[in-house]
Amino acid sequence: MFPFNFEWVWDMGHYVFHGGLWYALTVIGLGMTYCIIKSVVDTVKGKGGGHHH
Amino acid sequence: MKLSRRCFLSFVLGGAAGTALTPLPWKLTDDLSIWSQNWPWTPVPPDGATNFVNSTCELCPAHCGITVRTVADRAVKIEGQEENANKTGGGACLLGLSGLQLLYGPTRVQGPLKRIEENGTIRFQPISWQQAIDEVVAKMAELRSQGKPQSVACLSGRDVGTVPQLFKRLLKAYGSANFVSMPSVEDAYASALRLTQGIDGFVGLDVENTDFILSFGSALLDGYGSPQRMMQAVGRLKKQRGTLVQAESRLSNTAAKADIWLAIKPGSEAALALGMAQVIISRGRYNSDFVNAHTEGFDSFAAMVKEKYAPSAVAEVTGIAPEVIAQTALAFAGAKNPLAICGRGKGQTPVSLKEVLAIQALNALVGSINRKGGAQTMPTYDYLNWPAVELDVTAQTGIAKGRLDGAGSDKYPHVGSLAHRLIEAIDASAGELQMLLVAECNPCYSLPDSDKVKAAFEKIPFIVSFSSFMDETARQADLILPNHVYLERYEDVPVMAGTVQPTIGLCQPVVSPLLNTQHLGDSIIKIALGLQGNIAKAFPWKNYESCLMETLGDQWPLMSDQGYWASEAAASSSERGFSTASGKLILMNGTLGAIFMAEAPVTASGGDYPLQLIPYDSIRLTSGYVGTPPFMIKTVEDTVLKGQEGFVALNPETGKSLGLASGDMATLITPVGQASVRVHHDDGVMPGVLSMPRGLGHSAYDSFLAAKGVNINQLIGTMEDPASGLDAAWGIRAKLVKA
Amino acid sequence: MDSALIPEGVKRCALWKFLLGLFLVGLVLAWGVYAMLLCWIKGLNQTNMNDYYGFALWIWADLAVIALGGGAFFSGLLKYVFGKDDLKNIINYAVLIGFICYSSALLILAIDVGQPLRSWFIFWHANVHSMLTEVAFCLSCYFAVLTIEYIPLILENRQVDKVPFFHNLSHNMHSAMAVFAATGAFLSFFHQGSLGGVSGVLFGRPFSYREHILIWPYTFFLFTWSAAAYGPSFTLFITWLTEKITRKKLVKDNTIFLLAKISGWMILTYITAKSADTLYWMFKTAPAQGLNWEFFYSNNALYGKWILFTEIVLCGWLPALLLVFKPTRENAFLRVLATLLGIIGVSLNRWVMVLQTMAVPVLTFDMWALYMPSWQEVATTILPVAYGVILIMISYRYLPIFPQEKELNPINATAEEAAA
Amino acid sequence: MKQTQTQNQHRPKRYGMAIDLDKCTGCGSCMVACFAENNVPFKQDETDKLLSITWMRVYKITNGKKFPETEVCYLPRPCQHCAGQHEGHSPCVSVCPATATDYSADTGIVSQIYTRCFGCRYCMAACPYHARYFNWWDPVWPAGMERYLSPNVSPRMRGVVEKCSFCFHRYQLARDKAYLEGKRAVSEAEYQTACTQACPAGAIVFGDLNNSEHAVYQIVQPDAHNHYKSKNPYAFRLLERLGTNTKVYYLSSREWVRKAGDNYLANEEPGASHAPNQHG
Repeated sequence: MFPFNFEWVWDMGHYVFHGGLWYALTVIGLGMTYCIIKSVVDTVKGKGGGHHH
Repeated sequence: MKLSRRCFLSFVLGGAAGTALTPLPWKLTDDLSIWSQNWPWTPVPPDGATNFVNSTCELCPAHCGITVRTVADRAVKIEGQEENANKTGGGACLLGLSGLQLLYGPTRVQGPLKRIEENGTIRFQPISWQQAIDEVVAKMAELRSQGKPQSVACLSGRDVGTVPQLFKRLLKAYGSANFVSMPSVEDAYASALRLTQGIDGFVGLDVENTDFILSFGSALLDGYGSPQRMMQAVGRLKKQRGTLVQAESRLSNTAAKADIWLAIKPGSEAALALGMAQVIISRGRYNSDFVNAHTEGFDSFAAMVKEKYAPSAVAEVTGIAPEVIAQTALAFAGAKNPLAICGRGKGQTPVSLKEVLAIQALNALVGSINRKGGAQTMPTYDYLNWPAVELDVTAQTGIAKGRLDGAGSDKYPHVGSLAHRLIEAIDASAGELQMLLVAECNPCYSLPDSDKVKAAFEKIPFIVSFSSFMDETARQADLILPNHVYLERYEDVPVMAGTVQPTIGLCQPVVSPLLNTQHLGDSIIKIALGLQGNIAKAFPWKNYESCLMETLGDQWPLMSDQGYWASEAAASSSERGFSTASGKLILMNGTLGAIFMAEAPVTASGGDYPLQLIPYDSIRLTSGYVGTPPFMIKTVEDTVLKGQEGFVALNPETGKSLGLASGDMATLITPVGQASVRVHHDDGVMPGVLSMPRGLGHSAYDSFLAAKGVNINQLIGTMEDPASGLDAAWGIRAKLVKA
Repeated sequence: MDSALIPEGVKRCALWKFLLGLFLVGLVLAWGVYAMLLCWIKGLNQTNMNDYYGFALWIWADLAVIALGGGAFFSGLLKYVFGKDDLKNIINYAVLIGFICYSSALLILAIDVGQPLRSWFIFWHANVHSMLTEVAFCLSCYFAVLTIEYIPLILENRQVDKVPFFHNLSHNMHSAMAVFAATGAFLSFFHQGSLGGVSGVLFGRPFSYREHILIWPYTFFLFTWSAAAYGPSFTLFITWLTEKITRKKLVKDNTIFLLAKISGWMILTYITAKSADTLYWMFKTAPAQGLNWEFFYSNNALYGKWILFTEIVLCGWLPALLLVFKPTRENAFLRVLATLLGIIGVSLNRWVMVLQTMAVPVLTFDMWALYMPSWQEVATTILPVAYGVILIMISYRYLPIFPQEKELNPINATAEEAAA
Repeated sequence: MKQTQTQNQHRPKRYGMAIDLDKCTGCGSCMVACFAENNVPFKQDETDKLLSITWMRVYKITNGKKFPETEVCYLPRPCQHCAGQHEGHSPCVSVCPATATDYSADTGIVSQIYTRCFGCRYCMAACPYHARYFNWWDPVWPAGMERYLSPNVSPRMRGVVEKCSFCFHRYQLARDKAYLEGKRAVSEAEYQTACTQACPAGAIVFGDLNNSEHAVYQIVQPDAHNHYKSKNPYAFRLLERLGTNTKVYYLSSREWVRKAGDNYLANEEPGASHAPNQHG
């Protein structure tokens, strides 16, 4: 999974596979981080108390 | 608690998030996997210094050389000896390879045991060795003082080597001639040698140098003689474009590898051999040099086969076409170094005297007696130079009473031992046998009609077993004095099993005795010393080891190093001559004529039992003294054993006619017993024949072996050879009924 | 009693009825959990799997639920990426069903492996050439996406929504949903495909082996395609079932018809490709390995040519046509029948690709091996069903799963009061 | 000659086996030698062969004819150590998700790392030879019997896959010994598998298929340019047409036996097989 695992090889298979994997993980991770931070900021700003958007 | 819900929720979520950020869950995950990789209940074999010990395998009569690998004080692997008398490389049979499962196995007798009957239940109570020996001595002394030393008998797995001879010596000094050894084809061969050559010995088969093997049902590739020696010999034969002919009713592994498979009707081997002899003689293809110079009775032999064994008659009996018989016989005679081999299966059951004489006559006709590639006459081992036993009056009287089995008497003059007659004698007149000592054999399992054997054993007032294992016979014993197993003891084991090179194997202790057992040799010596007087005097040794070292003398250092001693192969020369009155090999005389003219023992004819049940020997099963170890049972095919159920193999045609499909349950009934079996269709079985292996259906031993399949010995009865008295059982009439 | 948690404007059954229902399904769940614990504690000897059937009932169940859960990614793709906005009325339920299917699949995998405690080695020591590695990564990642898609739904619960942070989070996640849905579709494409690849790459198994495009065997594409095709059918079927059980119309017909139409066309294209693939395999791939295709359907007690007919014609072409033609599509009975046939078809396909692959002898002297699952296997396979029912019961009761429910089932205010 | 030797030293080893079915008697010594050498466990009932761990299994095959035309032949089947169409693309190695089974480019041996395996059994589904076995149970030896276990091979825990390793531990021991003695290479006699050693009929020959001095090379005459297909007309490999490119060769003088090694259409003859398609 990481380059320090001993079975790791720098070859096309690993580029493609882990490229896709880490890309997806990054999108999911950054997306969620964005949502959570924005929600914290919004909450601090006092949004969302009501029953409508 | 106003804030409770929100507070609680935050606490849980925050707590979870917080914990996830610490190394704790990761460490735990890692630790759990490491634990799963080192489960404490999965054994880790301890390491240590590796060593190799040369020894001899005692698990079957072949007595092959083995090398045992040890790590620290544990034996971890048995391998075939690279350098050995038979030059078979590192090969080994699967029984030999499984030996450590017997050494470390759970069915071993842990120490001396005494049978106790309490409120109708039987149990074995551990006793001390002193008490065990004392009880044997007391019983023997009592019988002797009653003047009945001849009522003590010994049943032994072997009769050569120091231990069986010590036993024999004990009985002799004590006053009993009843040393009985378990039957095998060697008995038949030995009788034939005495009758035709006047020699006490055994037959060596020079399979290494023959170019034509004519085997009469011998399982050359399934454990006959020394399995690896035979297999390599057959391999060489085939490589050198020699011929292997297998005469057998079933497509055994040997038949499968044979160049010619003669699918003969069961029990017609002698007729086939004599029919071939007739062809060889009538076509003038016999070796006239040998026949003229070294045989007597040729003319009357020729007349006999001409009269009784014309091809058409033989074809009728054997089911083989006359031209096939003729072609095979001529090919045999035309070979440079042909060899005819006798002994069905592994050779662990005798054949009729007629059969062995007929087959040896074939060898003689083509000059293959004491010739390269032929049947060699091997003299009995005589390296025991013990002082003669002084017999007191009681002993003399006892011995003069003769043997219970009648072997050597006027009735059975040609044989040395008749185990089944001993059983019959017990059955017929209880009281004649007061005490039986059983060593290295399991007659209650391995003799035909084993239920009858068990019943006879019930009638013996006192049985002492020296078995290392809790086998069927040990369970019948009043006392068990367990022997060390072969990997824990010294013992000399002279090799017969068709060897052409006199060899004495040496068993060596690979590990020190694991349990509270005692060497059988020491038990014998202690019993003798306990009996005092002349008997004690006949045993001038401190213990068994000193007896053995003294016996082997100068050979000891060499033997303990390489694990065996082997002489030069006996010179193959017909000039060796024979010890008959004329110095010639007897092909025919009055005695032999009577044997040849008699019918071979057959199964009672048809009627209610339309089929024939024929046992076969499988190299993956043992049927003698030791039980089949778990490793071997694991290799048994699921068409032989499935779950606890044993199979009977039959031709699909036979199955069809009985309405039995492969896998069906059926009841197998013979005049002797019946059993529940599963049916397996096998094109390699002759129509009308039911085929079943020896070696299953144990009632003793552990759950790896016990109650699996059927003991075929419970289904077949004895079939006494009228000429020798040997039990030449090769099958029985049977019927199979859908269950 | 729990009315404060129930979405506004909808009617739910009495709490005792709900709890009784939960209890009954819970019993089934407990049975499954017991079997699961047996498998974990005593080991896989509790199953009837053997050395010929290393892959058996569970792997089939796994493949089947993932195919059926395919409705989530495909509806998500259609809605968020291709802008089929009508699907918003069913997308929540599709996500929930997907969530159930995927969590079940992961649970089943955790029971199926011999050493669950170190099953994470599949990630840590990943072999990128193994289809199973691809499955594991994409499956877990996509499960994360489904969780992300399901969370806003939970946050919309009446009480949770009152918390400002959760309200904001729900709102923000909704706004970012297109990105998640696109990533989900990307991941789904690969894990559905790699599940197909699992059997397609087995060049030692002529029954399932297929030729490749790049590194992927044909089954890779067929699996993705079939999941996208049959997944919506499953969503539709479960929606219909839910409507029958709740005795309410929950989704408007135009949405249903739209999804049915999409499913129909997808099935039609898929089954065309599948038929072509099957013919190519019969007459090209298998003969090249010395095998006549009829060999795979003879000399055994179960797998005959009927299975091929059922999968491709009866449960492939037939539902495809039923859903493609407007009159049959808009006939409730035929539509539901078509979705049911579709579900059977795709499940049968997964069964064949796993279990028949294991059953067919490859060595000429080997035998067909048939297998019957043990009760522990059956129980652990039913376990996810019970779990899914429970999750649907809870979600339906407390979360606004069906946006149109209020509109389609207006509550008579007086009746509500009377009930209260 | 000198050139061959240099070549032999530089080329990677490719351990393989030639089993002469004309010599094999089906006795089963190879199976038991393997059990004993490799600490293979056993259960009370081993008659369900689909649950019986036998790294080496002897199959009985017949020509299907009636008595007395029937013929039988035994066929011992260890792990075939497939190389696949490009070196290391074995059916099993390519599918193992956790790199728990690996192909050694130095020896051609397919290894199995028990502590890495997490028991997904994908490799078993991939192997057409059924050479792989799963530990459905904890291995249990009857009390006391664990004393014969060899320290050279670790007993496997429940829940992992195991298979024949060509007695790789013997190779390691031989290599260490050669290294300590300052030698470069392990000689033919120094590394032999337990089954080869035990075979009483001498039917198994084991050695380096890349070393022209080894007996196995001389028997098999592998064609290195054609996926190591044997040039010996009596030799065949199991399921060669699938492109597994195995390292276990069988020899038989009987045509029906050679034909049993692979699947053939009704109109095909053995040997009709050509190089299969490339895989992934």
